[in-house]
Amino acid sequence: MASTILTSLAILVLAAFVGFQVISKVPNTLHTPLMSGTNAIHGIVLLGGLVAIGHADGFLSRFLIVIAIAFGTINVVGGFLVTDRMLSMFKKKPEPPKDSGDPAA
Amino acid sequence: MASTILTSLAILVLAAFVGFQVISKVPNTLHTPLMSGTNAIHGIVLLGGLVAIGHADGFLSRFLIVIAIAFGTINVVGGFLVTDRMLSMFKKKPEPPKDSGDPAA
Amino acid sequence: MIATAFFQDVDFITAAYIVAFGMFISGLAKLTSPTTAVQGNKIAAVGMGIAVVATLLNPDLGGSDFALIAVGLIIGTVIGVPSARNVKMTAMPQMVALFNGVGGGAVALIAWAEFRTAHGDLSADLSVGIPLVFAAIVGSISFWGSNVAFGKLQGLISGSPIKIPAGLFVNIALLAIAIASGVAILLGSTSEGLFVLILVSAAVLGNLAVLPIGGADMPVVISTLNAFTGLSAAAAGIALDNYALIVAGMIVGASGTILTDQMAKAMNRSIGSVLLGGFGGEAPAAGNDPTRPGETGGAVRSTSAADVAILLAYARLVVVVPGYGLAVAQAQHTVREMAKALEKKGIEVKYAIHPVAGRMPGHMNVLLAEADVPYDQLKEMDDINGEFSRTDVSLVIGANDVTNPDARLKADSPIYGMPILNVDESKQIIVLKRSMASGFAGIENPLFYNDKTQMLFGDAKASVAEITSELGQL
Amino acid sequence: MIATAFFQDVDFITAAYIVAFGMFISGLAKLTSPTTAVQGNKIAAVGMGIAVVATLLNPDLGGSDFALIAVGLIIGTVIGVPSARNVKMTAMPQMVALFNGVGGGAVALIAWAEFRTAHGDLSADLSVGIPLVFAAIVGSISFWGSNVAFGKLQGLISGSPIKIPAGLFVNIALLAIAIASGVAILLGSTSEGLFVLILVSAAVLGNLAVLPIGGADMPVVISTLNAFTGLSAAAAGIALDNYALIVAGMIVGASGTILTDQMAKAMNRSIGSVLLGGFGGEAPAAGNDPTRPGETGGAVRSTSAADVAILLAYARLVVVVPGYGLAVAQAQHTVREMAKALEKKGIEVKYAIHPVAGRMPGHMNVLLAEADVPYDQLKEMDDINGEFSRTDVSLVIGANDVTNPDARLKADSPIYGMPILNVDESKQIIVLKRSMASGFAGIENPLFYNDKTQMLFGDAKASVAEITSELGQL
Ligand SMILES: NC(=O)c1ccc[n+]([C@@H]2O[C@H](COP(=O)([O-])OP(=O)(O)OC[C@H]3O[C@@H](n4cnc5c(N)ncnc54)[C@H](OP(=O)(O)O)[C@@H]3O)[C@@H](O)[C@H]2O)c1
Ligand SMILES: NC(=O)c1ccc[n+]([C@@H]2O[C@H](COP(=O)([O-])OP(=O)(O)OC[C@H]3O[C@@H](n4cnc5c(N)ncnc54)[C@H](OP(=O)(O)O)[C@@H]3O)[C@@H](O)[C@H]2O)c1
Repeated sequence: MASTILTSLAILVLAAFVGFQVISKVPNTLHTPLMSGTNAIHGIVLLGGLVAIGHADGFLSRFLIVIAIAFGTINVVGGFLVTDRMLSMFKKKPEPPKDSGDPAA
Repeated sequence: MASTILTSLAILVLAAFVGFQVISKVPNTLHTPLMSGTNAIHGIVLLGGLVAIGHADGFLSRFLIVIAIAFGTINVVGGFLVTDRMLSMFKKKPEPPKDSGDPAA
Repeated sequence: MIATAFFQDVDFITAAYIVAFGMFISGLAKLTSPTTAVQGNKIAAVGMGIAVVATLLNPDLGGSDFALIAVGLIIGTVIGVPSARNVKMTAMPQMVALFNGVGGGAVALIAWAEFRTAHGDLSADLSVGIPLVFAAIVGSISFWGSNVAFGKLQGLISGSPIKIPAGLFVNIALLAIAIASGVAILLGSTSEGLFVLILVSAAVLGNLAVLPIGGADMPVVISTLNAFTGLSAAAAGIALDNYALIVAGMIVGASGTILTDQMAKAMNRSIGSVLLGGFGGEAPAAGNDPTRPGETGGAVRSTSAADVAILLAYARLVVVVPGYGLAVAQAQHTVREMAKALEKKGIEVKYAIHPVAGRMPGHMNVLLAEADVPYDQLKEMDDINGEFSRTDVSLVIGANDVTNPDARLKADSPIYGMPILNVDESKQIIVLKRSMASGFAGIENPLFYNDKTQMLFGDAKASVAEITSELGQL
Repeated sequence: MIATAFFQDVDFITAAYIVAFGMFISGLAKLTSPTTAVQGNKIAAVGMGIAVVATLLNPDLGGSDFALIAVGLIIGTVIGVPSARNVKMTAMPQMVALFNGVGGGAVALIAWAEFRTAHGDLSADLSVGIPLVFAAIVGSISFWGSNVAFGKLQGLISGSPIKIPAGLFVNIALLAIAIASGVAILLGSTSEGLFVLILVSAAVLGNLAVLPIGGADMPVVISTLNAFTGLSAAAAGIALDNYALIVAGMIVGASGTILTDQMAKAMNRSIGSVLLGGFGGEAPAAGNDPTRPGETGGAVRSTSAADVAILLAYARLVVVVPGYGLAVAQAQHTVREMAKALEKKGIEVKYAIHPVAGRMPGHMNVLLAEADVPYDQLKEMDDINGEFSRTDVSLVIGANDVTNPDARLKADSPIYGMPILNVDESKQIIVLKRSMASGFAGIENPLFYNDKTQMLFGDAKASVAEITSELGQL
């Protein structure tokens, strides 16, 4: 079986291909929401804090990690919420009956 | 660290996403070459034979694996060659001077 | 010594695998666009070379292993290279079927050998056992199914659907037997007979599943089995803990599924309806009397090469509609000559390419490209359909089903709903074929009885050559 | 007990991670299409929830750890939720910058804490050490760079480029210091001061790199830093051997790179030219005297709402060209009212959406969608540009740079080469703005001096409301 680092690299390379391919041609209007959405996803760093605190010792280390967790949480919840707000602007409302139907000029 | 099977699953899932995304919208004319190309790639089973023979024992096992290697080799070399031949038909030749240039009807 | 150890290190081999599958992925991505496809195939092939060489560095391999490996590689090369080199363009689909089949067969054989290496005890580690059983079943289905597909396309087996009584029930029973044997082995049985039973029942299933499917649907079947082989390779990769196998196999499994779906859609079929057996097949020709009045009531008008030449000479826009018959007659070069003669006279010539004209997707493109037809004269169906109404003469050369207006008009026609080339909208229609025989779908074509249509009977190549020579004399 | 052990099993957690990143990927794929984007974001969010819960099952975590985790989660939620909820639509870009920054900061802090946990010995296992140093450098750059971007967009720092003397040289030196300190640690130094030096030099680098870039380019900068944070998260994932971090981080790193490239292209910039500092910035307005003759020699014609209303009432096709000023004036609902009044009269109304009108991509779409403008009336630049020549009246509402013909005509203009809306081709042009002040690029707009152009000075919302009421009286 391959060592941890090689396994990690294999996963890293595959994830890179997924990332490159998933964004093919995006309409301009979705650039900002998409940036915001990917931004929320890297809030996954929160997990790093949750893992790191399990084997940290000393006040300073724990203090740093608590801040990291707070930062990560802001990144995650803020990111997803903001993205949702942006996107809700794009939602197609139930088409109102078109007004242009009675030409009278 | 995660166990072998979970690592394999992680890799499997990522590879599936890559596979799904890489074929987005392919022109009809490339369907057959693409089928042939992916066909060549699963010739990777050849590697299975190369690995398996290292720990096989007994005549029958070795015999089966030699056939598997031969099969895998046919899959690989035949697959890539046939694909190349198909695709060479599509290659844009250096545009010949267009004949339609002198209307004389 | 240290260097050897380094190269034989598992990590080094894994690193090579990562490079290899990276090349597979970029190669595949390039294969999806006409301009980069050739390069993509080469990149994938180099990746394969890297993966093979890296595997050979495996320190587990002893001297006698290398001898056996050499035997396998040589046999494979000696068989594979010449068949790939010499196969005719029109026989490509069955060649792919064959190559796909041996891939599945290799997986099944490896699964069997691994079962023997484990002395039949697959219950100890289910994370190895389950993938092995899966690989055995799917590999065996793919091997036999592909062989039947090959036989059908090659004409060794009748292309028409061969109905199996209670087919669906038998197939389900066979699958159940294979799975039950697998479960028994995973629960602790070490019987080799049981393992062989898995392979055999899957083999029969592979045969019976493909036999009832008509030849016309074979490309879809081959693509499905291609995805199957990929999945079985991925399963073998899990069992052998080999990343290259897992990634390459799974990519083919996933992309093959998407591709199958797209192919089926291009032929106006769904994967489901194909696999449950479809129309297709070389049903008996509907009629062979050239002058028999068609269902539409009109009579067939026959014409001569000289008349066709005159008609063409006074046209501004001529659209050539190639079909399977052009491929059979190998008339592509002759057609190109005729087009050149027309263009000399200032007449515009275009080619209307239906996605499933011929017997494989891209069949017409391949043929016409071989004859150096300029790429920009080849028009896809959606682009040309709007132009037929301003077309002076449509020259239908060996095409039939792809021009059949019943697909648009007659709701009970077997091809109803298939998008077709709207040849019937053009001002004049000339059809080149040998008789009134039907095409692949085995149905009548009212186009031939259209008032605007004239038939030029004879082999396509001969007829086109005659037209060209008549054109020269005008 | 057994159940607990099962859920706390590394394999169970990894399985949850696989599910989670699968949801990230499908969520992201859906985010690329307008119809599925909302759903995609939700799927990704659920995936995140699964990943977090699974991580909390880690048996290494003790009681006091949970207390600290709770503190962090609560602080983060209390800060994050209200800011996301209350931020104004027009302030979204800087909000994203802020959220991105804290992500990078978290990575840098975690790297520091891990360094301390290892008692500074990163040389023992380079496969952990190298990613940690990488995470520290890139995370710190991203944190500080994002904060500067936030400051610029929020107006806390001047939006115009702040030139650093010998900037490129200083930046390279800072990067060299960070890398050299990292190498020293990887070679065996356990000095915490050295690690802090990495963080500090990267921090200064992050500040200095973004300060010289103009506010107009900030979206591209934020997107770049977004990709950076993703990469640093992936590096942290390698160090912590956490698949969820590796996959999610790397996907953002890769997709963020592609996205940055696409954004830069939409604004007619290259990533390189942006990062090396660009034009942009709120340069002083070119002129403020409404009647001063322009460079083109023509004089400015001013008009009244009543006259505009009459002009509009006799038009057949009116194209509204919204810009940043419409957003500032919050005139979207008022514009919609006016359009309804026009449509009542049988006049066709379309909206010409330039990709970089406003201050963020999609800014205009967001605003107009909020006012319920029918989706099919919003026309992208390429679709509408052909229609200006048959447009009777173009109503330019608070737009400036995106209509500037110099981009097409004047090779030495700072915006030369940027694709613009060809408003100057329409028969009549009405421009609504408050003065003759320039727009974002700080340059004159010859459109205002065009013979066909009339200016309606005043706040966009007030002017439009006036026009609408005049329309009602016709
Ligand atoms: N493209 C694919 O991927 C694919 C794969 C499988 C099946 N199919 C099916 O194949 C059909 C393709 O349609 P198509 O219009 O191309 O072909 P078609 O409907 O099969 O008709 C071909 C016609 O060519 C004529 N022909 C045969 N040999 C000839 C020769 N030497 N010279 C002149 N004419 C000759 C035949 O009539 P005579 O005998 O009277 O000469 C026949 O009617 C469709 O039904 C499609 O669904 C397509
Ligand atoms: N979309 C993006 O992603 C993005 C991001 C950053 C930068 N940019 C840049 O921003 C610019 C966008 O072009 P644009 O045409 O939309 O805007 P602009 O060129 O910035 O011009 C906006 C105009 O609106 C007027 N205005 C301001 N407040 C107003 C109010 N209350 N009522 C009426 N008019 C008002 C201003 O003139 P007065 O002061 O005379 O009223 C100003 O000239 C481009 O240069 C683009 O590159 C775009």
